[in-house]
Amino acid sequence: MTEPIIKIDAISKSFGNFQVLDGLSMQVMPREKLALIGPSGSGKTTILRILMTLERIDAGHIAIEGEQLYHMPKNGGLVAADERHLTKMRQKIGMVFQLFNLFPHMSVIDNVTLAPMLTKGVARAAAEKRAMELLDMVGMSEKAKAMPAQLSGGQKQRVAIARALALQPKIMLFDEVTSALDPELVEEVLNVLWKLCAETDMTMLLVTHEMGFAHDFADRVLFFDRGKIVEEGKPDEMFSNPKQERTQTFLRKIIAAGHRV
Amino acid sequence: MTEPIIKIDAISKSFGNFQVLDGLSMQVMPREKLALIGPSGSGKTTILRILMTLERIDAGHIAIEGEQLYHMPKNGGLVAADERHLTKMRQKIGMVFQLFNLFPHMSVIDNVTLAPMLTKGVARAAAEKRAMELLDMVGMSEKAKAMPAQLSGGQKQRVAIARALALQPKIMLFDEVTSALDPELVEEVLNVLWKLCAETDMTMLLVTHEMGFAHDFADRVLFFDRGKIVEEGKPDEMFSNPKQERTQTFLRKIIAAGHRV
Amino acid sequence: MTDWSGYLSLILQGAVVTVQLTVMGSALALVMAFVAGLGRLSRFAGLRWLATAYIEFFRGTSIFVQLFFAYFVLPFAGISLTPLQAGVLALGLNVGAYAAEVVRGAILSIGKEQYEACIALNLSRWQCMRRIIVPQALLVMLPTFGNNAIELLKATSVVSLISLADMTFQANIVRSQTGNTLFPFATILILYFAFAMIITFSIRALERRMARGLDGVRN
Amino acid sequence: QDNAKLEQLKAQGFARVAIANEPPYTAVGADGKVSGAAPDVAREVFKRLGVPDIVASISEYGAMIPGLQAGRHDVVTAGLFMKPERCAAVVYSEPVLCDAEALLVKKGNPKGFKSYADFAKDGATVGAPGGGTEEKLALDAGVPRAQVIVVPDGQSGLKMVQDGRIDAYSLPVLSINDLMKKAADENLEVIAPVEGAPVYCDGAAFKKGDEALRDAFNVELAKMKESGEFAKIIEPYGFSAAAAMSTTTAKLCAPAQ
Amino acid sequence: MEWDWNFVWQIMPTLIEGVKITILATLLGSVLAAVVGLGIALGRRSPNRILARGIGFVAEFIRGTPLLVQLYFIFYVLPDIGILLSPLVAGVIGLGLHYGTYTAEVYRAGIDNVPRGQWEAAKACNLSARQTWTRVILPQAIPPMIPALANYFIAMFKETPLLSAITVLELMNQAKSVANTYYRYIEPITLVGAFFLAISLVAVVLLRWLEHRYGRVER
Ligand SMILES: Nc1ncnc2c1ncn2[C@@H]1O[C@H](COP(=O)(O)OP(=O)(O)OP(=O)(O)O)[C@@H](O)[C@H]1O
Ligand SMILES: Nc1ncnc2c1ncn2[C@@H]1O[C@H](COP(=O)(O)OP(=O)(O)OP(=O)(O)O)[C@@H](O)[C@H]1O
Ligand SMILES: [Mg+2]
Ligand SMILES: [Mg+2]
Repeated sequence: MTEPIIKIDAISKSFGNFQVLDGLSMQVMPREKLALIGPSGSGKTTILRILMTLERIDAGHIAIEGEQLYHMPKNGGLVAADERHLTKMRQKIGMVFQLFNLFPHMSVIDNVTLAPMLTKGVARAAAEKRAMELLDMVGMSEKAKAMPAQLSGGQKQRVAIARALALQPKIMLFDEVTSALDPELVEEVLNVLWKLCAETDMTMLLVTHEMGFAHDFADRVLFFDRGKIVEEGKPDEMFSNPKQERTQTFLRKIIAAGHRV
Repeated sequence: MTEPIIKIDAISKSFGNFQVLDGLSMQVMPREKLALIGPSGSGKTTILRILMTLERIDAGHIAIEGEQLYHMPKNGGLVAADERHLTKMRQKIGMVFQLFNLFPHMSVIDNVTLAPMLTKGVARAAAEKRAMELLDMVGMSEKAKAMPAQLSGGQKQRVAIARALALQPKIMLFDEVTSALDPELVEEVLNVLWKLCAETDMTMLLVTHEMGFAHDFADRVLFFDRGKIVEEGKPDEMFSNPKQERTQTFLRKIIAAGHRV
Repeated sequence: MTDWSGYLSLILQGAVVTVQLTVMGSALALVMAFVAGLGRLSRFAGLRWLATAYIEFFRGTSIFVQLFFAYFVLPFAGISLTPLQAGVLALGLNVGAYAAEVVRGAILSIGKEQYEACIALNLSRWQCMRRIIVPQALLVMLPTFGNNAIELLKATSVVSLISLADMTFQANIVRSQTGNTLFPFATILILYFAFAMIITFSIRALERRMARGLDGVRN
Repeated sequence: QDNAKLEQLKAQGFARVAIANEPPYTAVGADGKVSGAAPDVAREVFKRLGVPDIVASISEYGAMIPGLQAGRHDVVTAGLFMKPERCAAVVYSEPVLCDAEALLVKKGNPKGFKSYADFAKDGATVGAPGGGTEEKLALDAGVPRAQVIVVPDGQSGLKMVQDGRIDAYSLPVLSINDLMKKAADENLEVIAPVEGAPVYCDGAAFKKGDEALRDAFNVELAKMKESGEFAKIIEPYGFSAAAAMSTTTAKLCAPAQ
Repeated sequence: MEWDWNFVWQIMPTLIEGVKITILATLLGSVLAAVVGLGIALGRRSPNRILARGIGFVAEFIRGTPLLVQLYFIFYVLPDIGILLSPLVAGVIGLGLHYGTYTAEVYRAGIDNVPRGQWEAAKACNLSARQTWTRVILPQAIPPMIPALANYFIAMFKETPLLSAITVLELMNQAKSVANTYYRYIEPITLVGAFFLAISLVAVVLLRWLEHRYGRVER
């Protein structure tokens, strides 16, 4: 049996005295495409941020490919990870932010080529070639020379996706990456992700509130509420036949409103 | 016959030598709920920004309730409006931004009460009462004391909606105001907007890429592409039986993907 | 009749000294500003300490004392600097300490989300600083750097203490030798202003160049 | 004791002297050339000692003694009047330039000042250079601190008298005369000498340890005084050679009365 | 010379008088500079072109020329047109105007760095220009600028000795005068150094606290 690539073990996280996560455990298998859904404020973004090491955890353990993320072995025991260890671990992970976080002082193409050139030593020409391919996939090659401030919301989001993909990390975290996109583009982004999955062996975690997208994209769906996993399962099962009361209420309204799930 | 509340007459707008709008004309009737849809980068946000007087137009005229927005009468002719005129006209218009633009140095409740207290002279107690009602409607009353940086994406968006509604302008502009919300909340926001429409005589313009939302919400839908109105009509007609080729392509993928429109 | 052209050339000789001091002092100050400003933000407590000590010492004691020290006390320690060297050293270190705080403030003003984007792209701390944070912070620093350079320009007038004949000094000589206040003071006023305008316009031009394309972010 | 310092000066061909920016002690021509009573005397003495030239740098009073000690210049010839404490910090030659005190007042001396003590009486104000002899003399004469205004330079003092900000401005006689000459203001008047104020003299000041050089300087200075050449140099500037020759460094450096 | 504690106690009252004047001049000057700076920064953004240009030119001129010369002008030249100011008033005006042109640049940088979205949100909330400034822009612009502003207040404090040029009896002037009265330099000058360093350090600690308290706005 294959080992899980991400193993989250009883982690907790509070902001001040607001407890967001309380003893959460979950596992993700290599090449799995996992969708996290759940109401606003339930802690979905927080989980991705923790995996990206943007927040520290208060308790618990996380292992990536069997290696501890927030801890490292020292003198036989486990101690808190230092910056060096985190940097090493981060090589395996990439993230697309809900609010894009593009570098405002660089053109679109420079945003995409920067990281491959700096962290992987890819030559400029090769990096630009690859960047143009990615921009083309998301329909943004025309705006390669534009600055982020000159882009519309959806255009920014597509650049952010291309930027993260350029690094080809093993694990990719997407935070509501289709929020600014119209259905036509959602479709296209979905195709891009599928293509990448086929080409590489990326594992993907995706936070979304578009049930249709979650359904089409994911191998498995986790439904969150108040920092706890309420239910999980294959998209078809989950959406057509939710078991938990909370999931039913969440999905009922959507179905009632005629949304396809 | 009633006069249109917004009358856009042959306006043009370029950024540098990129022409976004070219001779666009359209009208909105009082109390109408209009949805603007179209592919990313087609100029939807730009139109709202122009109505909110955040961008200047290069040519054309806009009248709000029969009064010129970007021009004012002087010595018998029409001249470019000065800041004073714009400030006066802005009283009729409110906007919710795609990226929220909350005031980061103020708590949630202060964000919502600021404008009514300053621009309408509402007393603090009254403003806070109303703000709490609105926050309650969008499910944010618990976070009234929180700062924007402590909110999740969807929470920010709901505060932004409450802030704009607190002013009760005649015309309300929404830019992808449900992008960070899960379907459950979209539903709720829709209810809030309907309630407001029933209570007041607000006119609403809404940019969205959620066809379902557009369908449920709007009296009329405009389909944009490259800064031009390609097609317009009642939602039922438009979504079930689009006439233009471009609209058909846009909607076909969505329908093919099984989305309800 | 007083020979004004002769006295004018005296003041112009002083102006050359003033310009030399300003240019070289600014260069040193710029280096110190980044070294100490980044030092204060370092992860290493030792570096932070050193940078803080440098900044607080040079901000806390006056330029007069520092100049005096560089020129009259260092010779006792066997380091004999020429007046120009001593002047550049004292001015550069002094203004560098102020500018270091500007560097620090500007870097802290860059939003958290930019650091997060760096982490998500796995850039090292150094790469993030150099490619993402500093280029954006530079724009915040520039106007204040312009201020600092102008302050340095004007602070050069204290170097008369170590017998460097700068512009103000020459003007004072002309003033007491001729008994005329208006001529020398008006002359140096115009010269100082002209130099300051050169600094201001270069900084503005730089700012405009760097702000290109950022117009949607900045106002 | 051989005179190593002098040999060194001879070898390099010039001596570095510090001078002040105060006419007529120092004069700077429009061409930047330094003259004036003090440098002229020093130049002549050094020529006789076999050092062909002097290089003068204009310096602030506060920086002269530290500069001497740090070896930045070899001698100070600047109207740095001898005072017991200064004599302890440097070694002085025999007296060179002597001067009495004067007051600059409005035409007709409306308040009738004669001595520093007069300012104590009816709340009048007197201006003087900060840290100068005049300030100390006024304070010693019982003038309250608040009525002794520290003025940065001669031109400023003159202007303050003109504007009525102070009732009188005090400087050595020759300095005031020079100011008056340049200002050419008919509404002002000079009162000199101030009653009860002593006469002060300066000398060439050397670094401690350079006594041999100072002694050699004194020998040549004495010869010039005797031959009348000394008077020929300083009297055109308005200084009195007789005053310098009537007193000695030993007397002027003696601790206060 | 020996350090003489009796002498120290003897001159202390005089020096304390000087410290009082120095602190008074700095405080009044800082307040004036803070206000003048804001006035200039806002004035330069005025939609009235002529006003904006005029304020800009005057500010650049004051900023580009030495404080000393300006003090001379206020104190010695203004009487010619009938304005006779007391030394302290002239000094505070000089400091306030001069440093106001610096703080104006700091304000400008801070204002420029408030994201455009904030201006737009203010418009969408229909705030007036004045309300936008006082409630939205300045509260975000000023806190990050506190370190840079603090720099200037400390610098101003250390430049107060220049006021001796217009006969203000501040600390340095008092010290020189007692030094001369008693022919003892070590004690007064050392005490002045100690006073300056101590007051700057207290100010620095205070301002650090301020910066910590108000310095950052999370976006
Ligand atoms: N820095 C912070 N300080 C305090 N509370 C915070 C902070 N960041 C997040 N929170 C709180 O933690 C909770 C979870 O936030 P998170 O961003 O993970 O939600 P989410 O599931 O991504 O929601 P959404 O779908 O609205 O984006 C929210 O209630 C939020 O208010
Ligand atoms: N400041 C600017 N400078 C240059 N081009 C701009 C600027 N702002 C917008 N544009 C361009 O104008 C076009 C229309 O932008 P707009 O934001 O109106 O699109 P939109 O329809 O709202 O798209 P989306 O659905 O992606 O938000 C885009 O192609 C964009 O690149
Ligand atoms: Mg989120
Ligand atoms: Mg948009």
